[in-house]
Amino acid sequence: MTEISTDITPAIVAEHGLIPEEYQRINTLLGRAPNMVELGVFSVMWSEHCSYKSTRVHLKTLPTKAAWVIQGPGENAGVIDIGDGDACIFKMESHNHPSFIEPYQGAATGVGGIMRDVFTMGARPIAMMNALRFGEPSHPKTRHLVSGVVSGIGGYGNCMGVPTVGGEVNFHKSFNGNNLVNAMCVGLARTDKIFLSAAKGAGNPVVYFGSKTGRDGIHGATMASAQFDDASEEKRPTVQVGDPFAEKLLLEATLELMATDAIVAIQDMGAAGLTSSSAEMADKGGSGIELDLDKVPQRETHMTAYEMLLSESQERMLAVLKPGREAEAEKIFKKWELDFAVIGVTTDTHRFIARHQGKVVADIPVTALSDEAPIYSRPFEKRAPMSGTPAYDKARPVLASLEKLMAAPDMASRRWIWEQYDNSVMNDTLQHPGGDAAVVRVHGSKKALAITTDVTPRYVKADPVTGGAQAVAEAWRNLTAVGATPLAVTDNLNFGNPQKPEIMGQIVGAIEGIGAACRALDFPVIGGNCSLYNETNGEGILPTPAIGGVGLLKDHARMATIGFKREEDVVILIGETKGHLGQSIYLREIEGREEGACPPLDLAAEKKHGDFVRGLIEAGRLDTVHDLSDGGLLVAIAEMALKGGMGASVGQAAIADAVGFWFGEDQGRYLLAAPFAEAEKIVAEARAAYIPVAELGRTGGDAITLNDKDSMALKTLSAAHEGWFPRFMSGEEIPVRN
Amino acid sequence: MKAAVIVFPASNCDRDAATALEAMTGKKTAMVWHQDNELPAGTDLVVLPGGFSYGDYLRCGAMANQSSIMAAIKAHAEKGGAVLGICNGFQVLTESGLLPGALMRNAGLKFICKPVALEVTETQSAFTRNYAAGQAVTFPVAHGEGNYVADDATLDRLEGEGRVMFRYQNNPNGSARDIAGILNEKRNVLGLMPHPERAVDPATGGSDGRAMFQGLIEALS
Amino acid sequence: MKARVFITLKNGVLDPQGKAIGHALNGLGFASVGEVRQGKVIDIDLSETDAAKAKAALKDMCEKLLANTVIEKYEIEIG
Amino acid sequence: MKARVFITLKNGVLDPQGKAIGHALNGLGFASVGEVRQGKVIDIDLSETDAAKAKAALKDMCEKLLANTVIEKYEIEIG
Ligand SMILES: Nc1ncnc2c1ncn2[C@@H]1O[C@H](COP(=O)(O)OP(=O)(O)O)[C@@H](O)[C@H]1O
Ligand SMILES: [Mg+2]
Repeated sequence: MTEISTDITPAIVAEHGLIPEEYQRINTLLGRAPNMVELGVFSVMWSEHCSYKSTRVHLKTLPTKAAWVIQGPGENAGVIDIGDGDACIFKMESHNHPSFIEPYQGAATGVGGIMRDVFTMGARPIAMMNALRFGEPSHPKTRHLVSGVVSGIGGYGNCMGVPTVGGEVNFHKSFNGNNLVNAMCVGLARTDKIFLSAAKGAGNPVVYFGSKTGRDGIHGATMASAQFDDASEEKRPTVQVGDPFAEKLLLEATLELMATDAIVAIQDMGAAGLTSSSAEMADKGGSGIELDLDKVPQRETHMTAYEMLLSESQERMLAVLKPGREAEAEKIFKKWELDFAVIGVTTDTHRFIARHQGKVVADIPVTALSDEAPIYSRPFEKRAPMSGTPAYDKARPVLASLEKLMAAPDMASRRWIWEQYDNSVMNDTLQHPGGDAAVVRVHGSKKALAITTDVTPRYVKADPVTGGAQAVAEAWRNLTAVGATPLAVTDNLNFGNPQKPEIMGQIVGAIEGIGAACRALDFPVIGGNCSLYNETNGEGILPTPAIGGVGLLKDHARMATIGFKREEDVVILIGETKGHLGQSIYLREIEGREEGACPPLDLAAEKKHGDFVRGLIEAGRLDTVHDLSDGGLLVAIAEMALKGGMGASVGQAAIADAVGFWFGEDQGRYLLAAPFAEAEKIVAEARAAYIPVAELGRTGGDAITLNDKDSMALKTLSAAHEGWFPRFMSGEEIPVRN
Repeated sequence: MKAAVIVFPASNCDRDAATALEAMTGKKTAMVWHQDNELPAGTDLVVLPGGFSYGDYLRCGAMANQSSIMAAIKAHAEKGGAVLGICNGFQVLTESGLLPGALMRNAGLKFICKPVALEVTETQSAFTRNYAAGQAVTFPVAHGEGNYVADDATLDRLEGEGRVMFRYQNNPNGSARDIAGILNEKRNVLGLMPHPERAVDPATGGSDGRAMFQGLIEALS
Repeated sequence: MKARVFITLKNGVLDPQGKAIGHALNGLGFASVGEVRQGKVIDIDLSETDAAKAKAALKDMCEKLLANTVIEKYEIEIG
Repeated sequence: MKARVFITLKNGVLDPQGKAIGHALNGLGFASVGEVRQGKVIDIDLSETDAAKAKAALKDMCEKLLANTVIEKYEIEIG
C-alpha cells in the first residue's frame, strides 16, 4: 500500500491544510509520524469545519440553556421541548463553496445534509428554510447561480416531500465570488424518542446504511498529490451529486429502524464522512471503534482506505446497534432497497482503528482527533463601529421612492423562488412564504411552529456587535409578529478569513452581540455552524451571521398574518420612530450610498414591545401584524396592503423629515391593524405601559395615500414588487444599481 | 367507503391523502405497499398519491407502473372500482395506460407550487357529482411535469365523451386544451395534477376538495 | 457488451426543453442554430454476449420501461 | 446540417437516475443488465454548411451552455 509507506513531505502536509506546528502535534500525539491515511484523517478532523478551531473559544460564551432546551449545541441538531411529549429538532448549515462550484448539486446536497442531521436524531423533517446571498444582479454569474441554487433546493426538498416554507435572499457585490447557501431543517420527534451519537459500550456492531461510497468530494488538493496516480483518471475527486430518492428511502428506513429499540447511537455521514461520524461517535461514547473498510459498500473499484475514510458521498448513515440486532435492521434496509453492512465494532481501547485488506491503515487515539484538536485564540481587532448620519435629500418625493424600493433586488417579491418549492406538502403549512415567519402546524394538534431566518449583513459590517444582536432581535420579532413565543435559535456564521484580525474582530463582535440579544430575549442558541474563509481575491464577504429562529403557537387559531383584512381598520405603529437612515435600504437604493451607523438596538424595549404585541395575538384580539425591518414604515405598509389586496390612508401631522419617518429603519417596531373599538383599547393599553404608540390611519381603498394628499395605486406597487424577479431571471433586465 | 392509498418508494403525499380521507370518512385508510400483490378485501377506492415515486427518475411514474401492486389496481379498475390518481398518481395512470396521453415537463420548465383556479367541467362521475357544472374551485398544484399531451384524436374524444373533468382557468403548465384532470372511458378512474387532498382544510389549502371526497363517499358507500 | 439506447420525442410532440435550448443558443449568438430537440441516452452494460439476443432484450426493455411509446421513440445501438 | 451532441456524466460522478434504471431493469427480470448511465442527447439543426466551422461552434455551445463541465462531458457527432 503506497499510501501507508509514502514519505510525508512538508508539501503534502500543507496540501492537507495543516500548518507545521499542527503536524508536529500529530507526531507527538501518535508518538510517531502518521501515515498518509492517518494524515488524511487528522486533516479533516482538525479542519476548521469539523474542529471549530478559530471560533470555539468564542462560541462557548453563547447562552445555550433554558427550561425547554433538551439538547443544546454538541449533537447533530438542537432539541427543544414543545409540550405534550413533543420535541422540535432543528439546525441550519451552509453549503456555500459547493454551491458556487456547482449551484444545483451544491444546494441540493446542502438540503440533503441538513435533513440528515435532523432525522438522525429521530425527527421527521416538517419544514425547510433557506438563507441565500448572491452577488450583484448585474454580475454575469449571478443569474446562473440563483437559478441553479433555487432549482437545486427545490429539486431535493420537493422530492423529499418536506415543505420549503421560507428563507431570505440578498444581493450584494461582496458575494460576487462567494455566494452563501444556508439551509435549515426543522423536524418533530417525541421527547422520549431522541437519538444521540454517543457510541457507548464495547462489542457493539457498527453498521453502515444508505448509498454506496464513491470518490465524491474528497479534498481536491490532497487528491492531486502524486501518490495516487496508479489508476489516475478514475481517481479524480468529484463533485457530490445528490440523490433525493435515496434520501427519502433513507429517511423512512431510518425512522422505521428507530421505532425498534435496536439503536445505541446513530449519526449521519456529513462532512468528512466515515471518519468524522465514527470518530465523533466513539469520542462522545467514551469508547473506541474499529472499522473494516473492506466491508464498506463501494460504488467504484480500487478505492483506497484514504478515499473511503474521506469520501463525502451523500445519503449515508452510521449506527451502533445493540449486539444481535443486525438481522432485524438489515431486513428494514432490504425492504427499502438500501445498502446495509456491518463494518465494524465498538471497543474499550479508546482508539480509532481502520483496517483495509488485512492491514491496519490507521490507529489513532480517539481524543487526538477531538479534545486534542488545536484550538486557537486568534488575534482580533475590533474596529470602531461606523458612525454618523449621512446627508440625504429630504425633499425627495416619498411615493416615487417607495415604488423604486418595492422593486429593488433586496426588496422585490421572492415569489419567483418560492413557487418553485413545494411549500404545502404535508398539509400543515399555515403560513406560506411571504409573511413574517413561516408557520407549520404540529400534525394533528392545535399547536404550530413558527420559523424564520434573519440577518442584515450591512448592519453587521457597520457594527458587528449591534449587527449580531439585531439579527437575533429581528428573528425574535418575526416569530412574535405571527403570535409565536420565540424558543430557540440555530446560527450559521458566514465570515471571511479568521486569520485576518479584522475579520476575526467581526466574528468575535457578532458572537458577542448574538449572545447579548439571546440572553436578553431568553432565546438560547441550541446549535449552529460556522463557514469561514468566504473570500475572493482577498476580499471578504459582508459578515453574515444568519440566525434561524423557532417559536411556538399554542393555538394556531390565534395567529396573526401581515395582510390587511377589513376596511376601516385602524393602522397602529408600536415602537419609537426616530428616522434612522444610516445603513438603510433607502440610503443604498435611492441615494446610492452604504454609509453611516446601523440603527441602535434597545433590547429591553424590543422585549417589551414584542411581549405586548404577542399578548394581544394570544388573547385573540389581534390578527394583523407586521414587524418593521428593511425599508422601514412605508415599505411595511405597502407589503400589508399588497398581501391583503387593500390599500390604506396613512399619515401624521407635522412630520419634520418625511424621508426619515417613512423609510428609517429604527428597531423594535411593529405595525398592527385592528377594528376601531379594539384599536382604541390597544392604543390606551400601550400608552399605559409606556410603549410608544401612534395611530397612522385607516385601511381601505386600492391605493396607499399619504396625509390625504399623494397616493399611489396598489396596481402600480404590485407591478413593481412582483415584476423585478421574473424580469431579472428571464434576462429581460439586468439592473445596475445607481 | 373503504379506501386504500398506495405507497411507492418516494411517494410523499401518501400521508396527506390518508389524512384527508380519514377526516372525511372517519375511518382508517389502508396503506398498501407497492410490492403487495393484492388490495385489502372490500376496497372501494384506490388512491395513487402524489410524490416522486422512484425519484421521478427516467420518467415520472414509469417505474412505479412496474410495481407488483399495479396488476391488482388494473383488475380493480376493470371491475369498475374507483381509482383516483393525484399528481404523481396521474402520471402513473397514464404510464399504465389506464388513462390516455402523457404528462410532460411544464412548458415553463420549472416546478410550480401555488393555488390554481380550476373549472369543474363535468359532473358525471363519482368524483365530481357534488360539484356544479362549471363551478370554479381552487386546488393547489405542485409539480414539474404536469403538461398534459395527447394526439388530437384523443383530445377530441376526451372532450366529446365528457371526460375532461377539470380545466385550468390560467394554464400554468402548457397542458393541451387547459386540461387538469381526465376520466377513463368507464368513468371510474380519475387522474388530475392539482391536489384535492390539500384542499380539505380552510387553515391550509381551502376546502374546495371536500366535495370530491364527499361525492366518492356517497357514491361508493 | 455495451449498448446505447436513444429515447427521443416523436415528431410532432412539442419539446419545450429543446425549444428553450434553441432559444438560449440563439441568444448566445449562435445564429446558425435552427430547431433543437432534446432526448435521453441510456448506456447499458450487458453481460449477454450474443448480439441478437442482446438486441431483442434491449427492444423489450424499451417497450416495457425505457420509452413511453405514446410520445417517445427509441433507437438501439450495440457496440 | 444536422448535429447530435451527447452529454453524459463524467466517470465517477454519481448517476442516481442510471442507478435507479438499472435497478428497475433487474427487477423486471433483465438479469444481464449491469451498470446503467443516463445522459442527454441534443439534436441540433444548423444552417452552417462547413463541417469544421459547425464543429467549432458546437464545441463552443457545449462549453457555454449545453454541458455542465463541472460534472458532465460531451461528444459531438455531425451527420
Ligand atoms: N456557531 C455555532 N453556534 C453554536 N453552536 C455551534 C456553532 N457552530 C457549530 N455549533 C455546534 O457544534 C456542533 C458541531 O457542528 P457541526 O460540525 O456543524 O455538526 P455536524 O457534524 O452535525 O455537521 C453542533 O452541535 C453545532 O450545533
Ligand atoms: Mg451531523
